[in-house]
Amino acid sequence: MSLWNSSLLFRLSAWLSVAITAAILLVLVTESWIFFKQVSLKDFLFDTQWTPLFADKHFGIWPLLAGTFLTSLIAMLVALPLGLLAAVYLSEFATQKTRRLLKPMLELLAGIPTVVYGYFALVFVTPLLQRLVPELAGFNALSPGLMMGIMIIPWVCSLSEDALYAVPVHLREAAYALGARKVSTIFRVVIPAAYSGIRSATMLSISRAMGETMIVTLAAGQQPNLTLDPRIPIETMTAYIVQVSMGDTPRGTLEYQSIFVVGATLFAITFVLNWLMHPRRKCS
Amino acid sequence: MSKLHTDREYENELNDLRSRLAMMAYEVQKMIQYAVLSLQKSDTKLAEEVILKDHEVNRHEVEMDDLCLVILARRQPLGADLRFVTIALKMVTDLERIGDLAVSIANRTLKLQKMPAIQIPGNILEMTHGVELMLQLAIESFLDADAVKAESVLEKDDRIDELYHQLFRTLLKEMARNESLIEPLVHIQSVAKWLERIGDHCTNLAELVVFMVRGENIRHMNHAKT
Amino acid sequence: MSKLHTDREYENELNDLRSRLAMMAYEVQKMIQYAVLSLQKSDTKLAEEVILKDHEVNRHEVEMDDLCLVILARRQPLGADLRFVTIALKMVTDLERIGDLAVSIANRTLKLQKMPAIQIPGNILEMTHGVELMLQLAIESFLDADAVKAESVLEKDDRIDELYHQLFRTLLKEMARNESLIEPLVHIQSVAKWLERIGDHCTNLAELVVFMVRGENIRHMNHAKT
Amino acid sequence: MKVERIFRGICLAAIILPLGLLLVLLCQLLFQGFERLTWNFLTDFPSRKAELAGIYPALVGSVVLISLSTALAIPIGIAAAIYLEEYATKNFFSHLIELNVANLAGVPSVIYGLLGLEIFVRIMNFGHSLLAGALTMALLMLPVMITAAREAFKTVPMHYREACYALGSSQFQAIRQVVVPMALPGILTGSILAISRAIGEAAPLVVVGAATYMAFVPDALDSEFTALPIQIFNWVSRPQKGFLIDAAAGIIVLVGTLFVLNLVAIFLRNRFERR
Amino acid sequence: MIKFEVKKLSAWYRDIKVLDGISMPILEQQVTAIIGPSGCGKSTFIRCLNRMHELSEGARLEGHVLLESQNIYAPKVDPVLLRRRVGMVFQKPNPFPHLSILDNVLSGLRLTRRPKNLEIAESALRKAALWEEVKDRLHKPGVSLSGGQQQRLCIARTLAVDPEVILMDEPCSALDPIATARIEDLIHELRKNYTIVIVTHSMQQAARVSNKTAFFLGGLLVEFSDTSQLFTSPKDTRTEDYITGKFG
Amino acid sequence: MIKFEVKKLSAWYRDIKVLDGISMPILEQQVTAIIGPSGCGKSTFIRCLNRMHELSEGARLEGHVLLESQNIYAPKVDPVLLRRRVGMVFQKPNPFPHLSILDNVLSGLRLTRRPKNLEIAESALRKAALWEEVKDRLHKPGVSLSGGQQQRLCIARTLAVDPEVILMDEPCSALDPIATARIEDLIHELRKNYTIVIVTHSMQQAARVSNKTAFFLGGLLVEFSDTSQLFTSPKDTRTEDYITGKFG
Ligand SMILES: Nc1ncnc2c1ncn2[C@@H]1O[C@H](COP(=O)(O)OP(=O)(O)OP(=O)(O)O)[C@@H](O)[C@H]1O
Ligand SMILES: Nc1ncnc2c1ncn2[C@@H]1O[C@H](COP(=O)(O)OP(=O)(O)OP(=O)(O)O)[C@@H](O)[C@H]1O
Ligand SMILES: [Mg+2]
Ligand SMILES: [Mg+2]
Ligand SMILES: O=P([O-])([O-])[O-]
Repeated sequence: MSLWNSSLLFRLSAWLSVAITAAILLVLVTESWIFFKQVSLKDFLFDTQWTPLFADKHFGIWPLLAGTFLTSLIAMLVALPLGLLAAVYLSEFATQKTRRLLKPMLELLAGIPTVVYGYFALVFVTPLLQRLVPELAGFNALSPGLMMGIMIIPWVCSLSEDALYAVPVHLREAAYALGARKVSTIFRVVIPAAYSGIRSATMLSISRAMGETMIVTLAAGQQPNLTLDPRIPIETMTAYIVQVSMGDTPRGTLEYQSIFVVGATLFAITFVLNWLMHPRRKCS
Repeated sequence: MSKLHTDREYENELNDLRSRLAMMAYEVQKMIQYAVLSLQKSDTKLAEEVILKDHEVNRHEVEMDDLCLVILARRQPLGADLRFVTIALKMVTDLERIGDLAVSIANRTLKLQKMPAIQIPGNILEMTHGVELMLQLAIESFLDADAVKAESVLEKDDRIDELYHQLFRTLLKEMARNESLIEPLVHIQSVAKWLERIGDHCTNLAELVVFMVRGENIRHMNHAKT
Repeated sequence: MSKLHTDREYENELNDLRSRLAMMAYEVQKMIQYAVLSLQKSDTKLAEEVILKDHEVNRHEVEMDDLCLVILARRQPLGADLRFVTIALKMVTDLERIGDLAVSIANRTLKLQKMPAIQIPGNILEMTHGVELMLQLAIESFLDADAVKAESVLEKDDRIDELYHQLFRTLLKEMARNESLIEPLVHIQSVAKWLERIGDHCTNLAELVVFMVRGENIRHMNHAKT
Repeated sequence: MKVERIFRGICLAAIILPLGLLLVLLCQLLFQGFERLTWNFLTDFPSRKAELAGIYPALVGSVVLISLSTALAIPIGIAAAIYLEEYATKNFFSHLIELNVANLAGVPSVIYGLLGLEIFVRIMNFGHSLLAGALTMALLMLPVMITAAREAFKTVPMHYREACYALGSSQFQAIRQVVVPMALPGILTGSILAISRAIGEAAPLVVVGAATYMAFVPDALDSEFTALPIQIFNWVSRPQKGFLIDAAAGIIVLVGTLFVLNLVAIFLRNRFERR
Repeated sequence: MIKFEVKKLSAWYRDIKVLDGISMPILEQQVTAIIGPSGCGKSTFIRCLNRMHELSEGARLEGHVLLESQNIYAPKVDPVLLRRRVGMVFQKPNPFPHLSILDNVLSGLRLTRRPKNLEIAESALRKAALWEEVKDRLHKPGVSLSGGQQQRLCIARTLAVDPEVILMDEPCSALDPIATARIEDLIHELRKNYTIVIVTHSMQQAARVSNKTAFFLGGLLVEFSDTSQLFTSPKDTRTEDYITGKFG
Repeated sequence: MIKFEVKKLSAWYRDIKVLDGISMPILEQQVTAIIGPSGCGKSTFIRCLNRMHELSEGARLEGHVLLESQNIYAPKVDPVLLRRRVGMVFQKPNPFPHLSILDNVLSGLRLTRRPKNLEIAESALRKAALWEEVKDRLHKPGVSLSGGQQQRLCIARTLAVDPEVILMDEPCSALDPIATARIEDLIHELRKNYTIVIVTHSMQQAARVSNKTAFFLGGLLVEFSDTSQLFTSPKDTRTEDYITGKFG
């Protein structure tokens, strides 16, 4: 009782999260340190090939970055517009009844594991796309990118809808009372008022797309190509980590260290995105 | 109007004001009665009693004014309540004046003591009864919020005026007949004048009651005073 | 008190009430002056003018009462404003009574017309000037919210009472001397009585002003009326 | 007026399109996997022959794994949320923790895998065990849990706490008897969502070293383990068509479980939603 | 001059009738106050005057509302254009949080894509008695003002679209006495150029600001008279009971 | 009888001084009203009386508050126990939404683990003039009541822990005139057994319910006198200006 009352346990629990971050940083930094003892930073940043599993080892990060970037870009091109428009529909046009029906459905979709989306991408979407895009390889960036987009729509939609719906009714009424039409009210009042929420939703989605693993592992190929062509196989950072982990590589090998370096790079990028997502609180 | 105020303290305050007004009216009525009786019976002790009583009525007036002011400040009355409180403010003035007039009459008793005794004319007594009744009716109409009763007071005032003018004539004649009686008769004339004024004040009261009940002002509609 | 009300319409309403009271007082003052002048000069036309003027004063009274009621209902005044409005309610009663008394005086002018001419005693004129001044001061003290000036009114009333009692004695003697003059002299006595009453009403006004300014009630403190 | 109708149409399309697409995909999946969905599929061990393979060890692994990590993450998550929302005074440190939790929630799950691999598998020497997997999952769930619980506490308006204090209760009594009960629906919903996310996660487990082929059921904390998403991943990765059908069937089981869980969460939220 | 003529107006939310056959005129350049207990339909009534009622779910209505002899519920009337003639101010001051003071004032023109300039803003702010207080910080956010200033900003915003009628739904109930007094004083000013309808919880406020007062009870119009009459000598005993505080 | 004796009380939020040397007594079994413009420190003042002030961040305070001659800020005083003697009712009715009417009334005892029973609840509800209205639905949720009833429920909840003093922070400002009248009537009843301190925006309300009124301005106590005196003849011109509506 007195232990609880002193709030010590509560405090320890909260500090645990800091410990986790510290641990992540520590692990990534120390393992990368070992890696960079053997591979120069120059090679890492300026080499254009990533072939740690071949005999001729190259450790240029760019192919993995490009792969990650490409799939995320495709995903965002799909998810952002559709997700936002869907959010606008739910919060501004749908009746209460429709809203109460559709919103949970979207949330159900958000709960589907990514392996499942990977399965869809590989088994259904790629064959379908191959009919439309003749030169599409069996493994490619387009199909997982699109699937990732579909996967992220519910996130974008749900988060932005929360933000839109949270805009108080009285602001909309104020606009109507000034003689505004519905569309201008949406674009000039509701969306601007929900702007910070929508921005957070966007950042979160990008960060999810970049960190997404299973879809790309299954459907994008695991071939690190430095390309922006969505038709040919590529490999993302996440997929590389999984690929190496699958083969039981012992600690100390360069392959083993390399996944931590890739992890560190990924962590750094998502960290920046997260930082952008949470604007300094003091302003508001 | 049978409904009570949701705020019972407010209800109590208004009732307090109402019953104090009734009490004041009752005291003033007694003052008139005793003042005239003292005159009739040359009873100086009774007259002095009336004069003392006036202090009480004066105190009442000040207290009631304060009470009305506090009610106005605290309750911000509206509608009938507002009319009631403002009317109360005005009624106490009239009642206090009636008290003063009774004192004036009682003072005449004391003055007449040192003069040749004269018969109090019947008209004085009739006027006294008349104004007592008017006061009674005015207060009753106030307590019952009865505009019809209040209007009956207005009619009665004409008779008082008539009695006064009759008496004035008679008194003038008597003065001419017996000049040693001039001073006491002038005093009697004053008493009559005051009774007539008491009648006027009762008329005022009644008019206020009509306003309170109906919300319409009937003052100066068809009465030209004095 | 130099600060204005944030709600300027309220400010205007209070100013309206204030200036109407001043106007009413001014009219009443003129009525007294003319009534005595008509008596002095046996000028029936002037007397009739006074009588007509009274309707205006009566209308004023009713209107002012309504205005006060509306201000009370709409503004729920507090503090000095509340005292001002309730005082206004009471002041109009006094002013209206003064008007009535002036009418009574004017009526005597008409009655005396048909009687043996008599000299208007100097005391009447002095009393008239006295009460006119008192009224003037009372209203000024009201407009300036000047309690000291108001208190100066209270002192003046004693002189009026004194003049009245002097006159009363004189008149009685004269009546005894010349019985054909009894009736006109009784009328003159009434006029004096009314002037004395006007003085009393002015005292009332002044007392009300003191209350308005200081928030303390001084009525019936050391004055026993009539 | 016309503009409004067109815009409304576009918005509606934006919601119908992805929903419809997924519906089609799910139907195809159901169609593909339905034939393998027998009782034996649930109780059999994996096999080299696609027609004989089952998901028993994966199912058991998932259940044990999730139970363990839930048991760790949820109390700690709620406790941390209570600290942040109720006890912490606004200063540099509490701000640091807040930012940190928010950032952790956005860290990709593979990174947790790397963390688990280094800390639990290597340094603590738990090996590729159930315990290492469960601990890793718990770490992954923790920020999600903290965020959800914090949101739930935030919905309890300040004035209820003040009401408690004014009635003479201590802070702990107020939290225990008013704040937590009022936030409970939110916490519950948040927990279920965190759990269902964990159920579907494959990447960190792969990195921590979950087995892709298990012929036995994990019987101790230090035994090897696998989980349903790993099993599915494994089957999908295989070239033989038959295993795709197994994967489809596995997905039906996984997604079915998640739907049920989510429906419960949605039901809970709708039931307690105040507005 | 009659501005609005309301005829047998009834209104429903789903199947609950909240206004029952209201008929009353609203005079031009006058302040008409609507008073009555909570839930008596005051807000619904004024929302029928600029067709905001129909924005609520399940809202329905019968009867006529004539604005300068033209039925605002006639099929050819565009509610959006109507609302530019009949502005509205709400209970809670609600300046747009993402806009500066200046942009808030001009927001009505922005929203309706009409030309806007600083003169319009200044004149609206002057009319709303706010110019002096904000002229040096027009580019600060609108929500940085105090509650009373925000409400005057909302009034300025309404004035900027140049309406003929201003509806106010309890515009002071979130404000303190000082801010309230300022708004009331402003209403007296505005009355000279606009027709104003104000809903208020406070009978005292209705008494202070309005020329005409309507007392609603359970969706019925119980009494509609001159304000000074209604508060000093109401005709209906239900009104009398309400204004004297006899709520049973 | 003096219940509270406040001596040179100053209060800060971080480095902003919001109360400046307040000294005043609060008499037993009387209603003391605190009035003043927004932000003058009214709420802060009463929150100092039951040590709720110190719960705010950056809150600090100097001076003494004696409750029956004992300094409530003495180190040995447990604020939790103090608050059982000095109850508080808030601006927005806030019954606990997860509890029934009955449990709401008893929530103070539940929270502090003290014995509770139906009699206590009934007596508290009776004192709060709510029993007749809720006795048939004690197990319905507290939030199913109307706003005014909810506020009386909150008062009942406070009464159930048997306090000596009840602090009320604008208890009627979220209520309509009818609900307000009921609460005010209740305050008159409660005055007989409790010491009440009420903060209110409405001078009229202060005038109606209180025996003593304190007028605050910018953290200073400008005037403290009998209510009827303060509202009919205040001593300080700042008070006069405030109550007559001269806000500059
Ligand atoms: N959007 C809505 N949907 C359903 N019913 C509603 C809605 N808005 C109001 N009502 C109901 O209609 C009735 C009248 O509401 P209205 O808001 O007009 O009352 P009001 O007089 O403005 O009350 P208040 O003083 O509380 O604002 C109430 O019983 C209310 O519960
Ligand atoms: N928690 C807080 N942190 C910082 N400043 C505060 C806090 N609470 C109040 N203040 C400031 O302290 C001053 C006094 O506040 P307080 O709430 O006591 O005023 P009030 O008189 O109750 O006003 P109102 O009538 O608006 O409730 C105000 O200037 C306010 O901005
Ligand atoms: Mg409303
Ligand atoms: Mg406050
Ligand atoms: O007070 P009066 O008798 O002169 O009306």
